[in-house]
Amino acid sequence: MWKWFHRLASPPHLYRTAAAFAPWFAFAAALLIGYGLVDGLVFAPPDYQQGDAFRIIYVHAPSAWLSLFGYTTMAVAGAIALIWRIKVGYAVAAAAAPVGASFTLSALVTGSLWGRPMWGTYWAWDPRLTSELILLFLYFGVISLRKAFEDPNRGDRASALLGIVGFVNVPIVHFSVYWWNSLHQGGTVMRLGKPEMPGSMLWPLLAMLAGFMCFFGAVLCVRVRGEILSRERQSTWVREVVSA
Amino acid sequence: MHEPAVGLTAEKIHVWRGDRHVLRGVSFAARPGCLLHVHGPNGTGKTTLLRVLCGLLRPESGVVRWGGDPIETIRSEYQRAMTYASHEAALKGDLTALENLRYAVGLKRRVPDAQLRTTLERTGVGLCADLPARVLSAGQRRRVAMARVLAMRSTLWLLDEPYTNLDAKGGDLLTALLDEHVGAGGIALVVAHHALPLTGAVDRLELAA
Amino acid sequence: MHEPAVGLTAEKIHVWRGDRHVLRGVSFAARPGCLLHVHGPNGTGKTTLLRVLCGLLRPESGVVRWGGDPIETIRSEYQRAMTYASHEAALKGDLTALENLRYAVGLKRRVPDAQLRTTLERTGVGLCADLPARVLSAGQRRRVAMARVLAMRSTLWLLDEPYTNLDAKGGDLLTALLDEHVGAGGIALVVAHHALPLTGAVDRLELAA
Amino acid sequence: MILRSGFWAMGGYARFVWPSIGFALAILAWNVWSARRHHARALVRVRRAIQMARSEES
Amino acid sequence: MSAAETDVGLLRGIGLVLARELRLGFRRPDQLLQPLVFFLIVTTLFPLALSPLTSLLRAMAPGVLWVAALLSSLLSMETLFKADADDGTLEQLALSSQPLGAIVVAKTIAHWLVSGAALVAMSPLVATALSVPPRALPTMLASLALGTLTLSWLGAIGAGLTVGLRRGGVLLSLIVLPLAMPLLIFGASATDRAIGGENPAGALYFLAALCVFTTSLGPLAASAALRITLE
Amino acid sequence: MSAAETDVGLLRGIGLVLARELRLGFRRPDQLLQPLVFFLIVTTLFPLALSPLTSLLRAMAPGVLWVAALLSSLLSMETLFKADADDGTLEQLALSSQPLGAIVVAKTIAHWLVSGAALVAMSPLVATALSVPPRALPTMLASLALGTLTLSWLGAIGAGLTVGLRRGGVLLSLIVLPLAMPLLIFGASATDRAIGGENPAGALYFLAALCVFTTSLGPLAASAALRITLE
Ligand code: HEM
Ligand SMILES: Nc1ncnc2c1ncn2[C@@H]1O[C@H](COP(=O)(O)OP(=O)(O)OP(=O)(O)O)[C@@H](O)[C@H]1O
Ligand SMILES: Nc1ncnc2c1ncn2[C@@H]1O[C@H](COP(=O)(O)OP(=O)(O)OP(=O)(O)O)[C@@H](O)[C@H]1O
Ligand SMILES: [Mg+2]
Ligand SMILES: [Mg+2]
Repeated sequence: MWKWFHRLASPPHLYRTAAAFAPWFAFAAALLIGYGLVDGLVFAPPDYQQGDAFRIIYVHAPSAWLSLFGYTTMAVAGAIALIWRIKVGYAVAAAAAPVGASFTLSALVTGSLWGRPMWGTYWAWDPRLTSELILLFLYFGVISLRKAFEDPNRGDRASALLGIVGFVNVPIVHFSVYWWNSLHQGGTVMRLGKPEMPGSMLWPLLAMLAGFMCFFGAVLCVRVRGEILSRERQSTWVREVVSA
Repeated sequence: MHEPAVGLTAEKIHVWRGDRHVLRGVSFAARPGCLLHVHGPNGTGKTTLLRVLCGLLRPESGVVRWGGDPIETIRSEYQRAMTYASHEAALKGDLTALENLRYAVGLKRRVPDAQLRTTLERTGVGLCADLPARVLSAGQRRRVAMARVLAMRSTLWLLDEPYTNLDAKGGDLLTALLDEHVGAGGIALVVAHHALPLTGAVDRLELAA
Repeated sequence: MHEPAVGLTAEKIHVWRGDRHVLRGVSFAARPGCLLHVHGPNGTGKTTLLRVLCGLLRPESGVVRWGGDPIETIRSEYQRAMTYASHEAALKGDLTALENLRYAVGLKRRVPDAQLRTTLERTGVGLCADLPARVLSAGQRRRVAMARVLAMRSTLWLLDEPYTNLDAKGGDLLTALLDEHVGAGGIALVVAHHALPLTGAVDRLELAA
Repeated sequence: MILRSGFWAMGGYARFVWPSIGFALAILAWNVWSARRHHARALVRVRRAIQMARSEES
Repeated sequence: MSAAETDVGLLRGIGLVLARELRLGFRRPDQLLQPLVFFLIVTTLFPLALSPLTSLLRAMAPGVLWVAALLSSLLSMETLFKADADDGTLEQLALSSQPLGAIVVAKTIAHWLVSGAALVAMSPLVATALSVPPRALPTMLASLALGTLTLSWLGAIGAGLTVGLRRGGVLLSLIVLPLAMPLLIFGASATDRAIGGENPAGALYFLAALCVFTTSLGPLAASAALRITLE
Repeated sequence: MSAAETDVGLLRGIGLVLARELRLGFRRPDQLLQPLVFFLIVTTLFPLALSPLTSLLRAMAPGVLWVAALLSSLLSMETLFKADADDGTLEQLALSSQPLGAIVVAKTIAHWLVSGAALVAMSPLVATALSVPPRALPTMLASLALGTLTLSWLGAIGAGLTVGLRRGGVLLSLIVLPLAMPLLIFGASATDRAIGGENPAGALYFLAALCVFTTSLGPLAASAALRITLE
């Protein structure tokens, strides 16, 4: 296990692994998202309370999920890199940040569009909503801190540290609906035991969740490859790979 | 004065800093083709004198004249004719060496980038032209500052310890440039702690403690 | 290595800055009583090397050892034994020269103000002891920095162009101090562009372009 | 079935449903585009570095 | 070469300094966005700190918007001359043959372009989040545009006076904020009246007058201030 | 001399750095007052920008107080390491034989003493001007005291991360403000509840917990940040 971990941590190996995985992720993502969209938008019955507006869930929940998953990926990769001095960790963290930020934006926008018919307003200063907005700011902070350094090594380490410090916000986003009485509804899918949703609504949602995760994986693979290339541009293996 | 009023003259410059009477009636005349080597122990007012001469500091008493006129009265003409290089290299860290030159020299005369590149090559930092000044080494920054002085094509150079941080080759280059400038009828005031190995004549102005 | 592990050694230090491979496998050993004169043209990595040696910069590869141990592993011990003087004088403008010394040296060893004043007098800036560092001249700032190095009483001195801005007397003083330090079994690494006129033996480390 | 007008109307919520689907898909598309551009730029940087190294050698 | 051939005119000088400032700004695009982000963050802080009742929000919105604009403009103002003073390039600019006033004008305009103008462009979004009704947006935009330009000039004077002082930033706010008070009062009241459906023309005219006044005297005052502190 | 005789212990080291910071602060007493004056100005700007109805003012007061405290603390935070980094003394401090954490602790405490503590002491005056009833003052004082200390630690982390960057100040706020938002929410709500006569204990406990948390982890994180940026 430890050996495998170390092998993966070598840049050329991760570079090749990412290349091998990317098309599979992309393929799975296309299938799952395609199925989820069609089944969710066309075949699933309208919600008895929300009518057809509930269909926004098929993009909102996966986006919101990825916003948290992306941040977690970034923080964990950064922590691994900082603690064990594993350089590819920084590459993964740098690759995850913009992707996660984009899904945070997507969660905010789709959520607001959903909020208007449900709560009568696009925006409210509700704990879940606010903490999600803070998450976006944190992403921005991490990204611009990395860019603010001339020396990429220092930028990597500084933004990894900030990512770790900012991680406190992730549980806040997730649990805010339980800790405070919130406009936003609590977990429906991830509840242990029986989900309260009928299968006809649930299956496309699960497909979308899985599809978005695969999509994240595919994009991350491509970005990690790019990060590794430009970080290792002085090394001989990159030169061989590129000039070949 | 019965001599023709050309070049830079200073008459009885007095400057106090805090409670110290730093410059106590400094006078000199520097005519075209003259290099004035300003020297003296640390803290005797060489930098202070140069700042007075370039008009950044107003002396308590005394006049600085350029071509016979007090410099305050002909400020823009004087500033066109003069270039000052201070203790620090005065470069913008976020701009490249070339851009630094472009925006500094460009305010004095129109100059194409190609010419600035040539000047940078001449002072030995042609390869650093497109690096941000922030990452340059101390000596490279000095060389860029030297290129700026050159590119200004001013008559009067006021240089505060220009040999600082330069390697042996850089020092020789600077000496050659000073020789050339003075030989072509320019005026240079140079602060330095060691003797200047110029081929031409060197006047010396000693500031005593 | 079969020799006893004392002093400062560097093994195959590699450093990249931007796209430049600045230090390409620098190695040396400096034993007690040794002065290492680091020289080479501008921009060849002398300052970079000194920052690696004092632990402010992590090299891409290579180790710096103090008494045989890598310096990261014995950081606080190493920092107690070492003093670094950078290109700039590193003084707080709002504090007086004496206060600057007090707060810098005081973190390494307990030292009464009277002793610091004596050190300042020794480096020729006793009269500036109570002036804020902001108003000091370039050479006076250097001399205060020199006093700081002296007052630290460290075994290892890392000095980056310490002769900068010093007048002739100041240069001689510095040479004498270096001689004394090395003579008493200290180690000094000195970056300078000219030959060092020391009486003792001087090792040379040349960084090539 | 898709062609029935009720589908596009989304039960009166078309104004909210379609923009959010559209925005989410746009984010997906942006991610694909920017990841590919990121990779292409990295390649350019590597090529430039190789060139610089060659010119330094010669 | 003849003097005429190579002489640099006033306009060309201003253009050159403007180009320099913009290039410095765009060299770090993320930093260009920072006054904006600051503006956004400060405006989100308020609803957070208050119980977010829409009616209360709407009543506060003009105040919040204007105070945020003021602070954000002020923060970025601090670096107007300070960065140049620290690295010695300000001295070089002052010794160039261009008049100091021209340099001040160029730097201030560049500052407004990269901070004030961007802020104005962003403000409708923020205003909507603070539940300002759409009909008040044109007035708010006009008042903010005039106000931020005036602020840039005031800030230039303050920055000129405080450059070279340690912690000049906070001192700068002490100097500029009192000067900016009338601006704030009239700007907020114009927006407020527009929200309430009243006629905001009076306040807008006053803002315009202030803007013209500072634009004409600002360069003079700022370059005088700079000359004093440079010495 | 023997090592024992001259060695400098941890506490003595912290004390020395603390003395240095305070001396630097008091060398310019006018600048010492600046965060305070900034706090005063921001809190007076609001009533100016709004129609000063007492009821509205009272509803806004906790928010205004807290936002002003946050911004004022943040602004002065910027210079925490920057001034030392610019003149090279931070490097010297880092190379002294004291652990970097100790130096960070000393600097942060000094910062809190000259900005946070002074601000807390001043707040009753401002609160009264914003027509906060006297019965809410103890809660407000307690919450501000806890809050400003927490802020100082958060600020130290942010300042450590951004030291040496151009325009680090705005980046600093981008980093610190999101982290400070929970603080703001709970601080304002504690004050708000106290004004409304409700029990603020819950929010105060939360603030106290945050304060303990940041005080214990802050030095670590801030010195790690500093070590990264110093390189
Ligand atoms: C701007 C507004 C909104 C934001 C920022 C937002 C944010 C989020 C976030 C961050 C999550 C993921 C939570 C987690 O995984 O722990 C989430 C999930 C969810 N949101 Fe929203 N939301 C918004 C509006 C809405 C609205 C209006 C609705 C419906 C009335 C809604 C329904 C849901 C549902 C059903 C989930 C999935 C819950 C689960 O099973 O975990 N959201 N939202
Ligand atoms: N406010 C003040 N109070 C007392 N003395 C001051 C004050 N300001 C400046 N000085 C003194 O004035 C002198 C300024 O000298 P200046 O910088 O011109 O010296 P210099 O000849 O350039 O020295 P160097 O060779 O070291 O560069 C210094 O001796 C300094 O100590
Ligand atoms: N980001 C970067 N990109 C390219 N080159 C860089 C970068 N950062 C530093 N350099 C180069 O690295 C070298 C740093 O050298 P250093 O400052 O150690 O030189 P030095 O030997 O001390 O020179 P000097 O005698 O001038 O003080 C310089 O040549 C500089 O141009
Ligand atoms: Mg001098
Ligand atoms: Mg050097």
